[in-house]
Amino acid sequence: MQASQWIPTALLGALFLCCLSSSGCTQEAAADQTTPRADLIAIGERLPLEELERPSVLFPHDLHTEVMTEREGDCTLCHPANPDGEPSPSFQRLEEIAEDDLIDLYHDECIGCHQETADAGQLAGPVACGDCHQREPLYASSRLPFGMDKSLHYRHVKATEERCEACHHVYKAETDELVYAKGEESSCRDCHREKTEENRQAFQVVAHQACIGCHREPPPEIAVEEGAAGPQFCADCHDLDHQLAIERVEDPPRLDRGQEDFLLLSASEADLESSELRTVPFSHVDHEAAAESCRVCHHETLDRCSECHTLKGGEESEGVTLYQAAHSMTSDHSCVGCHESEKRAATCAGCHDQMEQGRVPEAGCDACHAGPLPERLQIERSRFRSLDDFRPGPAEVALSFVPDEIPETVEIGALSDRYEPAVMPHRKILEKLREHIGESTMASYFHDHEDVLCQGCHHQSPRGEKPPLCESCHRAESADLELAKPALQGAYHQQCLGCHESMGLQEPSDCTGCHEEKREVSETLASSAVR
Amino acid sequence: MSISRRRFLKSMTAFGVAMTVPKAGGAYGSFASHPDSCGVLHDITLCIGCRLCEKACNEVNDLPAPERPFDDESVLEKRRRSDDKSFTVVNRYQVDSRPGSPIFRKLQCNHCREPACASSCFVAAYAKTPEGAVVYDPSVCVGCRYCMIACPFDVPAYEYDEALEPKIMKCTLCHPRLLEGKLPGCVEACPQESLLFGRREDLIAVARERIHRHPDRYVDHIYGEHEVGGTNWLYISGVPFEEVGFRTDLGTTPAPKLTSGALSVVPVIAGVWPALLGGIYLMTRTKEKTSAREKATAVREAIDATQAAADEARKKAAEKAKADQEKAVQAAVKKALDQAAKESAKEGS
Amino acid sequence: MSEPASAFERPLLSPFNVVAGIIVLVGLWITYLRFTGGLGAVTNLDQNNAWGFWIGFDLLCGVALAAGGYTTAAAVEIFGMKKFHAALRPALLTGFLGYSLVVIALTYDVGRPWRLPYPFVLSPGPTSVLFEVGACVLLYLIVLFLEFSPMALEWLGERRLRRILVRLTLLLTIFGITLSTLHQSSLGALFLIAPSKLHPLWYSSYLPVFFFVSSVAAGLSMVIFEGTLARRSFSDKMDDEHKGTADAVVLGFGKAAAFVLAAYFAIKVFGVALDDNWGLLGTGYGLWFLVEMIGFVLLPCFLYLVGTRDRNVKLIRWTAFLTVLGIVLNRLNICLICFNWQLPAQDRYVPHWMEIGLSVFVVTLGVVAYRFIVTRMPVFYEHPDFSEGH
Amino acid sequence: MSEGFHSLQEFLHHTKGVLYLLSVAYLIGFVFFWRYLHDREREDD
Repeated sequence: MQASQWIPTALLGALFLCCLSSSGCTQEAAADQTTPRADLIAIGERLPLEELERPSVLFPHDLHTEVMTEREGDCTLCHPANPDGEPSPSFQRLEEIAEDDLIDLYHDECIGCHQETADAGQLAGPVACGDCHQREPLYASSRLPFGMDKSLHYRHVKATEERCEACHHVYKAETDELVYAKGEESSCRDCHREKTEENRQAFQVVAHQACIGCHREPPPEIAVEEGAAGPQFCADCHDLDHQLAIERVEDPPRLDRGQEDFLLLSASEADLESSELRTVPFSHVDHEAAAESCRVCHHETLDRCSECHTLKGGEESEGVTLYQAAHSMTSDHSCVGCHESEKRAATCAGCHDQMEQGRVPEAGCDACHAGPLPERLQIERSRFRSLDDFRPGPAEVALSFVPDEIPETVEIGALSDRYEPAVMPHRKILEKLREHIGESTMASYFHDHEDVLCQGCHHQSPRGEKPPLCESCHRAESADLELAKPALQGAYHQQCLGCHESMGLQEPSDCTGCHEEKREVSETLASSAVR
Repeated sequence: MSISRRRFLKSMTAFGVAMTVPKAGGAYGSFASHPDSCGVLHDITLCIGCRLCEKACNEVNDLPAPERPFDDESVLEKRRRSDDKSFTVVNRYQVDSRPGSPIFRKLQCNHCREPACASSCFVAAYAKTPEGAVVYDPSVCVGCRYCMIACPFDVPAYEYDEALEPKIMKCTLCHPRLLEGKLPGCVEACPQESLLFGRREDLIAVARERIHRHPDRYVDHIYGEHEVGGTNWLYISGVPFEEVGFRTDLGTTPAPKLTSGALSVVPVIAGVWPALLGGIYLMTRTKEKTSAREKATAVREAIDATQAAADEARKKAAEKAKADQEKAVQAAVKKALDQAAKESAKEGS
Repeated sequence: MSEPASAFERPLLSPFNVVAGIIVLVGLWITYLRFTGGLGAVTNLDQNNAWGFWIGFDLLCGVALAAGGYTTAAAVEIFGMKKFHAALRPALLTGFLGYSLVVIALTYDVGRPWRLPYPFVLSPGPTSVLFEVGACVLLYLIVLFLEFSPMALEWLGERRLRRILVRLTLLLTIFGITLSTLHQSSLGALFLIAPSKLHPLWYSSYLPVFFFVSSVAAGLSMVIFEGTLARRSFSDKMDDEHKGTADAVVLGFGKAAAFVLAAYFAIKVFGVALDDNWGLLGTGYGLWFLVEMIGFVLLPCFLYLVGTRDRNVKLIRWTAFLTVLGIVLNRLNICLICFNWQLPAQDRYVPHWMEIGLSVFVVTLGVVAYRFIVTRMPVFYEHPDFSEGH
Repeated sequence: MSEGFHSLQEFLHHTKGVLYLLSVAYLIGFVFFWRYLHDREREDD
């Protein structure tokens, strides 16, 4: 029957195939095969052209640099030198020119050079329109942004023998010159913004000019071996693999710009009168150790947050109030936003994944706002020498039990029917949590009370008290929808498995990982189950 | 829509036909479902793929034993659907955004608030119970399988191997157990409480709460809250629903609404067509009759005219004949007289 | 009463009888399997594909192609086109037989056929489009039976009953057209409930209208097509009126079909615009849609036009065949080929040979019944005893 | 009965049922209407 049924159904089968095959073809064509490159520059993309006749050109810059190097040419082959002898950041021009001229310039220069190379019998780039302006590009950009972290900064400090002036400068309007000012060093982006403004060129332009320029020809006072200065190719900085390969200095010395070690964060002087909330004791030194660069918290400037973020927002902060700047859940710059993402680390997630995201901690605002009231700010400021000077939250609650009473193991067997009771290594878990907390300054600061630790699992139970049994809240029979409270079995499994999954633990892989199967397992689970 | 319906209902009341009037304010398509309508919330993030729900379902519904036992994980390698021998199945999905950690999802009847199967059934074998279950009555089922065509979730399954008494098989939300005050079999068996039974409204609140508390863990959507008019099974997920086998293109139109428009034309056609066709017939016939009458008149006139012409001709001919005759008579008389005169003259001589 | 004699004179083992006999035997065997082993034993239907060839062809195509009855009746009785009178009886007969066969095929397809009256006597489900289809098909079958009865009654010489039925002709015609309008369109409306399963190029809120309009084209074309077949086999049964007006019927119906197909094409285009499905025309299914629309709607429309203008009866007869094929293709597309289009290829439905075998069996039954009737009853000629009828 | 409808499906089940009954009643009525009209027509003949 199987074979014979094909014969009479040939007609319909043919119709089906007709449909399916033709629809299949379109899907195949969609699959793309492109090589990722980090050095692609999209030529024409930023041109304000109304109607681009052809797609913009994905220009592989490193490929051209390599060829230039091989031919012992230098950058000026493409980037002509300006009167100072520095290569122009633009292609074959010193000044911006009209759009139409620019199109002609690119076509003449690119095709011209490719043609010449080809005429000389060498391997050359394309000259046909569609080979540069590819509708289905050969490459896809894998370029990643790159910036200087404190490790790389330290390596530059060391290489230049603390000659900060090699990179840092400020603009002196009176004399119209760039001078170095000790103690006023800032981030490049402080002045060099996304786009060229007045006499300050765009960050992208100066970063490449300054970095690559110095890497190519380090100033004579900086002693570097020939070719040992930093990279010059696009991929060296912008490709993921290269970025990962950059040598790192663990725990580099602090960047000294005269910043304080411990701060009491408050509103700005002008806002201080209308501010009633306690200040926030803030260890700048510990955050420096934890952050990769100043820009993790600061934006372009290295000013205090309250300089721009006033209580009411204000123009300079684009309407972001000081409150939002500190508490935004979605921002990477804000205190709460950053702390929330820290909680997602495997060591923290076991407890914190179960808790509501961004919830107000039990200690309330005091968890962070543990400093003196604003009016005492001036007096107390000088007193702040270590984190111990201001502890967060309510005072420690005395434990109602002797810590030795904390059981070594806990047997969970209230529901055991199919399986033997599960034996939980209770104290081991506690020790593990304590160990993780000890590893982190932040965790130690916020979990300084012994009683807090228990609440990771024994949520809702009063601090300091010996926790009640799980089944005193979680009923065995059914969940409580109104209080969003799972039934006992669900509570156990969600809590245990949830924590194990959040912490990335591979065990248990099946049910018997926690509880052994009973010898005489009842045949019908349903009949022996609850109710 | 609502105005026309109100007017329509008013007219129905006038006829004395309408005995039930929906509660005020119920716009077309948004009826308040039974206040205690229950359902199940399936939190996909909690499901560990143990298939105890499948096992429990099999047992409480007295379904035949599966080919491979319920703890055989190789079953999960294939994408399955519910059929006539299993009301529920758990599928495993590998999602690109979470490599290495499979996601499990249980499939069964979603117990729509506006069930497509009920809307499509021409013997009303399906019913939505006040408890929220969509139940099926095999005692009236003809076996047309239109419900299988209609169901957007491909749930109803048919006993193709039954010769004379085939039934549709599908999850009942354990309606008999609900009436006994028990939980649905699968819910009771779920060790993770990935399945949560309760009033639909409460479940939506729970789902909202979970999404609100863990915005990073969940996709901000409760599948089934509005899909095809809402279902009593609800789902929350950590990955986009289409990645774990859900149809996200079903829209929110309840199934009965898809056909109610076309069906509402039926009485109109039944009302207007006979009158229209009758009218056309009468017009054609009147036209025929008129043309027949005109034809008859024309014929008569033609006949009359011909008759008249013929009469005239006959008359003329007659007159002529008469004249000719007279002439002939006169001529004959004259001739006779002449001859007589001749003969008398001859005899006289 | 001398005509039927020729039927009896034919040899029992004529090629037709032999072939028909074999088909009937196979059909009976499939019947046995179906009612002992269930649908699974004889069909490739599965849980994803609930409707197969029997619904797609026997029901959908059967009903569409039996539309000749009501279209011809409308033309003759309502619009007073008496010159097509000779085509009426054959059309009514095929309509009646067509619907009977649909019901016969349905008894195989549904799970418990003896429950088919349930919707109307025990447990009505009026929200179902199928309820509407079922009710109309049932009523229309009765109407067709009554419309056909005079032929049988003349054959049997039953004057009184025939007289009553003939007097009811007009009313029956009106009801017939009304019921046909309803269920022809409702067959399309059946699929309105499955927007997620039918390909968007075929799914449209206009589906009922598409089905109705195309059924008119199908009906007109079937009258021409069946006339062509009948002329070959039964010309000895035809009286002078039938033979004399045959070409007029072909030309008239061809012209009407051209009109209807043009309208059908237009509203199908409107349908694409309504859901803004233009983009889908570039896909594989779009190509298939264009094949249906251009090859089996626009082309026959054009050929009908040419045939009518040139009074090319032969061309129109061929075009009718093409149109019939197009309607079959459309119904199969909607029910089978473009239904469940999102399922992976291995889950798609391909009919079992026994499904097609049973359909052939059912059609054969129809042909045999048709032969039986036209060789005995006054279908192609006026019964000498009852010629005062019109 | 006074509880009202809990779903569109229930509402449609009710109204469509009534509509079918009304339609059938109308069609039967139409027969008599037609005969009434037709009888007078015949007298005209």
